[in-house]
Amino acid sequence: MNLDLAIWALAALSTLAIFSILYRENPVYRLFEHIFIGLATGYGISILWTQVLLPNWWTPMAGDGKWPWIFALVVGLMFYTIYTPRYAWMSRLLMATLMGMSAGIFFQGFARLYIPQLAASFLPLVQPEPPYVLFRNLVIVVTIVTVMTYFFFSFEHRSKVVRGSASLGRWLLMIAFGAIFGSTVMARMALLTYRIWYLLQGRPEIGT
Amino acid sequence: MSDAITERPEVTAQRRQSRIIYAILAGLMAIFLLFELKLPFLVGPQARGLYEAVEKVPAQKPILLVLNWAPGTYGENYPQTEALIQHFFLARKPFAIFGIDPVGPSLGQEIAARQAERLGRTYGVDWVNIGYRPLQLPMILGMTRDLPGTLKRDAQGTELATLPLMRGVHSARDLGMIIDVTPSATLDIWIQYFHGAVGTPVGYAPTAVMAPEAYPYLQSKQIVGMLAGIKGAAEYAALLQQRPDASLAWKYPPMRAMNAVSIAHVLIVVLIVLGNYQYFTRHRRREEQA
Amino acid sequence: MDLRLEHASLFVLVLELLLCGLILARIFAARGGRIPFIRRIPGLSAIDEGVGRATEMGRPVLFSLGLGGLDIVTLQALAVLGHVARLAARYASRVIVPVVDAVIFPVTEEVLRDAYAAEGKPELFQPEDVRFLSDQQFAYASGVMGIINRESVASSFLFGSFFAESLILAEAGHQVGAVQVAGTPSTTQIPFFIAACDYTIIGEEYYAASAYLTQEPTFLGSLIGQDWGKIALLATIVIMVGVASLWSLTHGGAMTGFEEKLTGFLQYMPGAAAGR
Amino acid sequence: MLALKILLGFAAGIAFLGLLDRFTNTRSRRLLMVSFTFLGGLFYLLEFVIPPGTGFLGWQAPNPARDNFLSPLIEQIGQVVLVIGGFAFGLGLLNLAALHGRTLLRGRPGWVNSLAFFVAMVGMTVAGLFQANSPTLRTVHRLLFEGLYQPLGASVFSILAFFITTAAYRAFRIRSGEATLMMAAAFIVMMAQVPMGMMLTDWLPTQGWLAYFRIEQVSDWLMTVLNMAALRAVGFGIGIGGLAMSLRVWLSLEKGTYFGKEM
Repeated sequence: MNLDLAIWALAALSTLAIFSILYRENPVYRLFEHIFIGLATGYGISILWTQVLLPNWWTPMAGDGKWPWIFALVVGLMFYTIYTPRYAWMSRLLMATLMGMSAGIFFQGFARLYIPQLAASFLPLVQPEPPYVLFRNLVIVVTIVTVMTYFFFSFEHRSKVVRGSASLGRWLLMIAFGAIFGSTVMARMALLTYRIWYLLQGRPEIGT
Repeated sequence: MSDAITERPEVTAQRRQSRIIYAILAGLMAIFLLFELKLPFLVGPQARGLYEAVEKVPAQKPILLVLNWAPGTYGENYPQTEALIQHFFLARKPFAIFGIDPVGPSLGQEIAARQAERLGRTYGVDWVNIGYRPLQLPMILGMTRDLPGTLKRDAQGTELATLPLMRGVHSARDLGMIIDVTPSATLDIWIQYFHGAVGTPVGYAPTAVMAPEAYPYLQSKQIVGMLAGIKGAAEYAALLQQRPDASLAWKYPPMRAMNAVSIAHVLIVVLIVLGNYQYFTRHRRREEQA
Repeated sequence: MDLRLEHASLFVLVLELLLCGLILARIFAARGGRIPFIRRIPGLSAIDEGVGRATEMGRPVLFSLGLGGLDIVTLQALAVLGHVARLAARYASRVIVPVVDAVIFPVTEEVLRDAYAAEGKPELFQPEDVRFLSDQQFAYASGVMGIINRESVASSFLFGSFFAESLILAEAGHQVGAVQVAGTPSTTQIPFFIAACDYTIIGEEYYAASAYLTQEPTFLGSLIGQDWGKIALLATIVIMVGVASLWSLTHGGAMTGFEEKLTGFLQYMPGAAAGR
Repeated sequence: MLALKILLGFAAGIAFLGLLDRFTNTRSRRLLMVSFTFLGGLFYLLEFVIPPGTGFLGWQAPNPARDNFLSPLIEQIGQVVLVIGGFAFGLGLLNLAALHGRTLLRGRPGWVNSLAFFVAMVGMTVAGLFQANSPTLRTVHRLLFEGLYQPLGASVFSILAFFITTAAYRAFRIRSGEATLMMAAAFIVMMAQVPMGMMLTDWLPTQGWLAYFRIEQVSDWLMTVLNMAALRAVGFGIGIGGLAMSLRVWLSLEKGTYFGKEM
């Protein structure tokens, strides 16, 4: 049998099966959902071995003779103590350490993500900049200030200025959200267009 | 459904309505994909900029066509690539396919080989496929100084220096242009190390989602033009059609695809208007009853 | 602005110390009895309503933790899950939690088990309700879509990091008529949640959720500290906008010198090795 | 010889865990947990704040202009965490296998789906791991990957096009000022993306101040100025919120489920 044709037929069937949920949940969707999750799991396993464990663990340990890597397995096994109440504390110890690490990483992430943006907000608001630049700067600064005041949790009720600023901030926020929504539409439509084209072609020469 | 009693009263009605909308959307797209219908069309300045920049590339300087996409973004990047390659062949601009994603160059190979056969262009003279190299900074820096020495061989293992097309190419200075077709943030590389260092013009063909991030670069002329998603591909196709020597063949015709996308946008707008009309009439009825 | 912050600079260090100091100070003040007042966060009060509705209808609640691994965002989602699970246990409802990350999976199971135990109903906890679906984005989305439809969930809570699949989960929930509350710091997905959910918790409100739900002094204090942190940032911005304007006036609008000076200052770290 | 070392190492590791369990009680475990959390975070904090070029007892980073003595460890610790995290995948696998295995063995309704799950999983695993060795497996891999896995993913992804349509239809009603603003912005940006929308303002000149009112210019301005500034402000709040949460986790001040539990 022609392999390309088989692939095309399977792919077309998969597409229809997934789209069938738009009508209602049904046995065909359910079957393909389970196949998909099965494939994803299998894909995950093969990726996990070939791209994570083999190069980072097995090869250094069994190939390059770095035997202490076996301790990583011992530590990894601590996850599984969760199923025995007697030893479950070990898994919690491991988890807590990982949580501590992600907390520590956030202190770095905060600086790298937000400090450049903070610095980029220091914009001049007076002449002799050209007027359209000043207007742009003004909008940026006002948006930042008002949107940030919207997220105050304790001051809102005390001052009229804060309340006014917060509601302006919420309005600006909604414009921004609308813009994001609008800008995503075309990309999503392009995806669907291609799926439909793939189905309509009825021939196997096009990629999945 | 057996438990329909416990549903929110408006849910079944809404679901029925949704099904109708889905059917209309899919149906409209199918019609506009099947038939070459003429919808009003405008070519934006960004696609025109890229087209004109390609036209201006000197014939002895090859264009580096960087393909970093995979089947996941087929619907947008494939027609872009197909449009660009057809332009290069028609305008006799030699080009080299390259990629820092493993799949991109092999997808480009298929398009280029098919179009070359159709238009009678020769491998090694009109085009080459250098293939894929994993992204590493030393490699990029090496490419700017000694391109054939760094990349050595093409995808089939032929020495680059022996190919007629690459004969005049030593450093990044000898490249006519770099065009990055990509769904991810790879643009910086070409701007920083090629345009920034030796002034090679850079063109950009991203997916629609990635396009807004490029506006600052367009404004500062760090990139000469851009094809934003399927719309960019369609605009480029429209420009190609105006050529006297236009002999075009598409596997995934960008114009039809763009028509389908346009009609989907129009459908959404119509639905929004309809929804608001419904909302108002119902609202007024309620007020009158009260 | 192209800043290199591989390591903290003096400015970063001082700023982070200041922010952390403010937060810690308010936490300890609150623990010492100065319980502050915080404003209402509308979406969060809807959580109780959503769980109650599930009980009335005799249908389960769905709680998605998003696509995040073991990070700060997911930990916050787990805190909200803890609250939802306790409510569900109190009303004897089921909570189905589809999970995307294998490391998060056992934590989720334990959070759920503890919640039922804390309400004195450990027998109601069903291990099958915490489901590892897939670590692949769209396989997960297809699975959640299936669960939402098959179980016909009464309410759906979406908390965590979300990407393109956000609207798939939210729209599927809407179609079965679920009451939906979503909260995420993934700002670009918020518009889709606003469009398809009944309530959306926006931006930093996400991190205020545990404070609002538990009324725990530690959390409330932390929230007030965050407010002070924001005031500090705002003050910095206002002052520096003034400085930039002054620079612009005195330098005829040429801002390159200002940016150079600023970059130098922001990257400056005393004691760093030469050669930068 | 190496195999023996590995086995002995494994036995020693397990024995150590056993001893740890034997000689700790609830309180010391709690202390252990708090200190491990603290140390885990402290490492990343110190690596960040210690100036580059700093050494410790003669221990220097290979690239002192950029790194301090802790920096080289980042990569190694990252590798260890990656591997350890990899071992957790089995937890998910166990859960999936238990759920579907039970359905299958007891012949519950839906057992066919569970069977399909297992067949797909095993097939993909075997084909994925051993495709380099056998042409048959390569064919199977192509069938599964290109015929099923990729199109299934692409189809689920493209369902978004349907959902975005119904979501827009429902959400963009002029119910309130907020909804109206959101709709107006979405409308402008959406229209600016298609030729038919661009025609709305095509009569405006492309030069001069009137050009700013062309729909693609307005859309561009919305995205790059207003949207950028609003997202930046939201980001600052999220950043501080995350900082507060990190601080609480790091110092074990976090309360409620999972935290501060008896060990």
